[in-house]
Amino acid sequence: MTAYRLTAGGLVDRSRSLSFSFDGRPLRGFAGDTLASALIANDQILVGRSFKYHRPRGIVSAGSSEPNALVTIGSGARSDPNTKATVAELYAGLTARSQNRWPSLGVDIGAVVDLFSPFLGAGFYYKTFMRPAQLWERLYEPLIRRAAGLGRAVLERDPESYEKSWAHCDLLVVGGGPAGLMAALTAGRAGLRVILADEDFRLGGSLLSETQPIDGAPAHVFADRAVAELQALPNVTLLPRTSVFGWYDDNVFGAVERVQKHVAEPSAKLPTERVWRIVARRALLATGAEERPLVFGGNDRPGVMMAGALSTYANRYGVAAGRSVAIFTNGSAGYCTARDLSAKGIAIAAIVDSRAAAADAAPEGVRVIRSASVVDTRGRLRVSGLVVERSGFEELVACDAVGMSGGWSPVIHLACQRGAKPVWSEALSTFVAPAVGGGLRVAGSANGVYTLSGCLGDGAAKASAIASELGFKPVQDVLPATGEETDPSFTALWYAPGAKSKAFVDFQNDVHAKDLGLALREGFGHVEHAKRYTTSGMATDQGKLSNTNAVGILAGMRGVSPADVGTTTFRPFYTPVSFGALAGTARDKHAASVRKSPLHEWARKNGATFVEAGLWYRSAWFPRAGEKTWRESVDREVLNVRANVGICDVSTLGKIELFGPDAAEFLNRLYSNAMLKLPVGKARYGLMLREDGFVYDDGTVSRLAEEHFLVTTTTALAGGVMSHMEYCSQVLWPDLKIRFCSVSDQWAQIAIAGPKARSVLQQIVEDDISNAAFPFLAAGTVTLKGGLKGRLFRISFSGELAFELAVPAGFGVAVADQIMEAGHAFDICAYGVEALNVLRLEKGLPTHAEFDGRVTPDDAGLGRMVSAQKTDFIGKHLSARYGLTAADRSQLVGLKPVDKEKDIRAGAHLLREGMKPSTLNDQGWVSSACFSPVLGHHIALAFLKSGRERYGERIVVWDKLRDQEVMAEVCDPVFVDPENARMKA
Amino acid sequence: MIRDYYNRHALDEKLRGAPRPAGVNHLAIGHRQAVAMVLAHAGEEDTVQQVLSSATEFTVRFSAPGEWLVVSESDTSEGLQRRIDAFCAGRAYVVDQSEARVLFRLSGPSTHRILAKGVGLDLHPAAFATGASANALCGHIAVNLARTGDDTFELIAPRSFAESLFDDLMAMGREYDLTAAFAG
Amino acid sequence: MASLITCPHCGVRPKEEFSIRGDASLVRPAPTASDEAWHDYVYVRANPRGRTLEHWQHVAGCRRFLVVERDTFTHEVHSVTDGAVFARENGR
Amino acid sequence: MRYSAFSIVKNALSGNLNWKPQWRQAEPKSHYDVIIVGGGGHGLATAYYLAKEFGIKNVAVLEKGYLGSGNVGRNTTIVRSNYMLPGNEPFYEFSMKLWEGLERELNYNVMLSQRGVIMLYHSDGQRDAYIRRGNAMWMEGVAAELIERDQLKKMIPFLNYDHARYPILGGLLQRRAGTARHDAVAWGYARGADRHGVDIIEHCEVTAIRRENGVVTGVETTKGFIGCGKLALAAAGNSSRVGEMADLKLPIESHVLQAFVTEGLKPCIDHVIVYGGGHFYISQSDKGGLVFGAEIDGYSSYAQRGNLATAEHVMEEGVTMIPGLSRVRVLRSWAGVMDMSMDGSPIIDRTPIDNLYLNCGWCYGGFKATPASGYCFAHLIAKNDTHPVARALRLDRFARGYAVDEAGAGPQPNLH
Repeated sequence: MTAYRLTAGGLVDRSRSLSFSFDGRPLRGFAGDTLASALIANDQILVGRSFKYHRPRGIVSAGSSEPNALVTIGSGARSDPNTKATVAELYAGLTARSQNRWPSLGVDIGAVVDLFSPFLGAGFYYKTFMRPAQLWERLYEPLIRRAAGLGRAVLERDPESYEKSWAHCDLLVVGGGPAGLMAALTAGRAGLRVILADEDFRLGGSLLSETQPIDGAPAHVFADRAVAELQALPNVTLLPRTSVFGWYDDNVFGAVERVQKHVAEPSAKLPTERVWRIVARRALLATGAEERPLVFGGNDRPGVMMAGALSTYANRYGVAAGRSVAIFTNGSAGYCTARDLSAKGIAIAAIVDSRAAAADAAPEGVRVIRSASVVDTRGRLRVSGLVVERSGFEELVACDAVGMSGGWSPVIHLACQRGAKPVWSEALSTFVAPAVGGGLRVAGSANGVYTLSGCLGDGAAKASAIASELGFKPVQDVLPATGEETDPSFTALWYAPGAKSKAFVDFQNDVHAKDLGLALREGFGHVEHAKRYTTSGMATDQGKLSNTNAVGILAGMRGVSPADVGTTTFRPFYTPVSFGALAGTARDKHAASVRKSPLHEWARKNGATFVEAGLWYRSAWFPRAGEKTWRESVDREVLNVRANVGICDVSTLGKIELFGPDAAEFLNRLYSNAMLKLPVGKARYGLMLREDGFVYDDGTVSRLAEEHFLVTTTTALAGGVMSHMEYCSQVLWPDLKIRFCSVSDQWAQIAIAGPKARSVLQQIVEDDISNAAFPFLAAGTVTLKGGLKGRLFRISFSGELAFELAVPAGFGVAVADQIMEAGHAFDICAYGVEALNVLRLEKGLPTHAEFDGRVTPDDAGLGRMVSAQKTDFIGKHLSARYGLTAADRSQLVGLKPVDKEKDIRAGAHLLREGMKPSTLNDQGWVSSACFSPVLGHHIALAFLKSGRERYGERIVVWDKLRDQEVMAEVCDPVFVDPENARMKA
Repeated sequence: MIRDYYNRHALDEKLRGAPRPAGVNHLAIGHRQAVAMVLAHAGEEDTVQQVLSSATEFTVRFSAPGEWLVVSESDTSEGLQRRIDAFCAGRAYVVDQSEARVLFRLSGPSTHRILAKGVGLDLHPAAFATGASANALCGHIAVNLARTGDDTFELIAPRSFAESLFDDLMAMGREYDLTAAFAG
Repeated sequence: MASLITCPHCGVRPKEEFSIRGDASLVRPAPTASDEAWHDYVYVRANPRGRTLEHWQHVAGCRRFLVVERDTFTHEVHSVTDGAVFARENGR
Repeated sequence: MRYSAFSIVKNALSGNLNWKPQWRQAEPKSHYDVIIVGGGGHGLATAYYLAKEFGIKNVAVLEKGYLGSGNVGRNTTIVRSNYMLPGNEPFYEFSMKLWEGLERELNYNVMLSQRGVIMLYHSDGQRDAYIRRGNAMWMEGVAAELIERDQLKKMIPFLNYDHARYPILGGLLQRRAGTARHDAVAWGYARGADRHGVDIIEHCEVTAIRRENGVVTGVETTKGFIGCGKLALAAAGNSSRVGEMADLKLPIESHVLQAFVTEGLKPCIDHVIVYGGGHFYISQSDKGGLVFGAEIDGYSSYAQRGNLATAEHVMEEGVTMIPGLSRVRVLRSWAGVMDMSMDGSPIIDRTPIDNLYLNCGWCYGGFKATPASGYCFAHLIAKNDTHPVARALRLDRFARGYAVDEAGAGPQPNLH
């Protein structure tokens, strides 16, 4: 038995002792403990150091509002910094370390900062560290950064997995305390699809530390029975260890389930955490209420805790936080704790009550000091006494723990996450949830109902009303019987008068009452300004304990009601959620889906190196034995295509089939060039503009029959063009009689290019594909030897005699193999997108590197593709604007290095010879560049101001980023076969 | 003569090796089925829907207004196309998608929970009953989803995404020991 | 909305199934319309704080462009109509 | 009161009771030479420079909420001048230079931290585009560095070099870029403007713009009518609504952009890192929280809150770029309303209405632009002449065909 464990009682399993460690010290606790309860049992109330002043801090609460007890759990890549000990479930082998201290928790050098605290008030850093300027970044800022922060993130790869799941329900109940359990029971019995989520590992909420019986049995027994009944209902899903962190539009909730955070050896089959997206027709917040700390001098001394937490530790965990406990209260809750502890045999040193009179009963023999204030505390690493002031007299009350109770704040965060502000209730002396419409209701203590019977009844009533609303028939049931209760009350006390030392409002961020005074003095009295200036409420607990007190103190100082001060904005996340959980499985290689071409295996077999292209992996080049660099492979592939023949996988291009009597008219409006009279059996290069007149995409249009077309898009814009066409057909021209669908996945498409392309292809195609029978830009169906039907297009992206053969996807590999075999005698090679890029560059054909969204057809030398005859097409009208037609626009040109040994690289800018670099003197930029194996030197495409007038001019290719300047000659962008003789051969 | 060419399945690589016995929760991959997209002519949407839904030779999956995916496990793609043509009699365009789509059949008591990890639709039988079908997102991939029984669903996905979807489904099913094989 | 859209063809669907194109109240001018009309169509937006019409495409579903009538401040959805139906009803 | 280490010590010794408000709570006068609508970073900076640089001191800043309640207090604090287009780069570099002197200029430590902004590239095409951008920066005299993969690994070892879906090949680094403490920028300019006599009037919402004979003469507000010689709008997020009061329709849509902060951590990320495989950006605040964000939510919105799907996507990108973030917990998300313009670039210009001046369309880029925006807007208002670095940012650029489209995405605001 550990020092502070009570000999009996509590809901921990005393038969299961668990070993764990804290700062290397081996300790033991029980199954059912939190790390915090186990630490307290081991006399380890001191758990951390504060953020700014490095003051020693102890466990304050027994739940997710904990500001101080942040520890790092686990080690190496499995470290979880900033974990609240108060919610961390104890497991065998858990290792925890304290944070923000050096060299140790007991002796922290950083605490020297506390001595200078008069100089370090709110916002001090805005007023200094300005001189000398260079010292800010070299000295001051690193010092501030190092002193601040809490736990250490290791930034190593996380070995565990995460996932997400959707859930749909009629009613989501948030919180499994008395109101939540009753609501879930009521709704579950009525047949609603219910989800009950609670952040605790055990459902029951306050029932687990409640001493009052229900239906004659201990409250936790009632909770267990309720849970058992709910578990048996097929329409109810229970989600313990699940924090609902956000309320989003349309009554969608985000929740995170800690599936395996409490397990010593996690299963590989399960995620460590799972994010639920819960679509709820109705939701009920039964999130309880948070006890407020009191703001008094020295209130941050370890051992000073929430009174309710003391009760919870004693009743639920069988742990005494101290041997002699003093209570400082402004209401009946403090007395309740005194009775709880007293019943467990824990001595009560005194009850200090800020009120003059109260009907609350103190345990027998306990001294009550009324109309009193605590002005300071004694002790260093643990409280040893309270300095109590009453009527001008001070006395020291010796104790080793303090329970403070400052009243109650309903937990209404979720209800306020969508813009509605909390409403001040004078009667309850707190902010309550705003009315937010039918989707979300509030029940129990979260609704300001503080008695046990009230919570049970409110939960049942709210669920019953929701059931009726949704058309279910609620089962009328007698409410469980509770004992006699008095309504708990308190008298707001925002700031205990007479503080002799710092009275903290926000423990973690070290904001004390004087900081708020300073903020107000400097004009930061608005609640948002005060928060931002002092950082109150901005710590990892988001001010769960501190915010209401801060508002009350500001109100007091400003002489207004807390209603006039208002609150800061409640935002997700209610409690912090890991990146991992929110990212789920979409990480690393799974960050985006993968698309694979039907020819992927063919390319792999042929040794392809793959490159990411959007979602696709495309074959980039096909290295052969002896080739040491990618350039060697690419040069070989290019030369072979120009000399012999090559084949390339072009399946990733978007392919869309269109049908209908208006298909031609539709395409005519879609493309800038004319499409209406495209003959059947012919393909045409097409250019698509955006409505603002700039180039959107290019591709081919083939007319397969009078009312049947096939268009291709670039790989990158396959999805975009499809959407664009859908927009045009559905929204702009809904009366055109057309239908279309993507056939991108249906076809494997193979380009066969090179002077020997026809010879190779003719070996496998039944049909006559001679130049006469199948001329340049022919398109049609062919039959392969073997009977397979395919589509053949005589189009070229390389400038060579070329075909594109499409076959049903599953046959792609077989056909590609067949072509390779047939081409063997003709020295065929496979080529990838790198060679494709060189081939098109040598032909001066623009691609995405050129079409960057700011280029007009004329800029790219494609002015002839903008029809002057057509009355309308997308982009026509705005193409005519001055800025798009101005003579000084940058135009596509070719560049050749004057010194043929020099290389030109994409991204370089252009300068006139002898001109100084400046934005004004900038003449353009290089969009694409490569080594041309045919020409034996580098070539480039560039956009140059009035470029087409400047062929022959020498220009500086300026690449300051890589410290390179090359002299180049401006030339026509077509470097190879400008007459297109090869393509049409 | 087409038999001279090997028709490669998009998941050949993934499912290579000896088939393992199917578990309680199982993912069967359709090996050969004919799929066609049927696009009704303007104004003929209702008629086409009626004739398609009266057919028993194939199953019809809703894709979009006036657009359906038609699936047959017995027909060849040409056969299916002829059959639909016969039904629709010039009221619809039929586009062969047999090579463009991969069919995933998920069965077992945990299918609902497995799918909920990727699909935002409410899969409760009251909301998505047997026989219902729709295009939807599964993880990051758009699929056609159909409920074919209390505990069986079919997903039809674009061929190029098949490996990715397969990986996703297997990860979603890991908790429930999901097994996978080509359909028998 | 920002979480769910009720597609008239596919039912209630999460936001990520949609891609948002923008203002649906704009009408594409006639080819012969003035420069100003074209400028306004392509570049100018009413951008109300309150009810607005917006094109959402159900890309992962039926691929229809939907006209979503929505409040830009409360995110409440008032109606969802098929884009072609909307266009025809509004005489486009 | 001048701020210094000395002033801190002196005040501490007197119990910190003698500090004065950093700006006065002014009540509106009946008439000002210039009224600025919007008490955010841009409006306050405009007021400051009008008073300090251009000698116009009879100025009021009207703010409908609390000072700095708009985007200056809800961004990811990044400051940089790494733009590509000649219409943008000189402007943002002008801003960068003002940032570099801002602490002394304002006697207020806005905690400018020039820790370097690095934008990662993941493909050859993206590298080439960044090289183009880097060289465009150099053209303007702005230092940029191309960091290749090996060097990057040494510099930022925790990036996902081995398992990223889109391989991390390198990055474009601007060392002078970094972060600044956002709220302090608003407060510093407010204090500076106040010291030069500007009236800052909070909780004063403009409800109408009064015009006489087509000329703006003042504004109706929740605190009554206030007359003015010139009216300057700096209400990004709500530009369309304010513009509508003068029958101006703008090339703008309001969109919501989310940002996030994690729990406080000991220093671990020393740069601002931008993921090129998506649009994720992250840095660590001096308090230790990792501050990050990504794309806008996509629909037009005036609600300062975001949706979960986008938030999840942001996390996916984050973990993909830095796998070690997986166990770091995200503390809070918030959202700002962006003026998304039709080309992704801002507008600083006169309007067709006499005496009405416009500053809007800041998209994602407003915070870094704060000093230059204020300076150039003040220049325009004072001299009726566009500042040279803001010449490309005119309102009529769309009609003339001179969009400044850094992303090349065309006139669809949610794509910029």
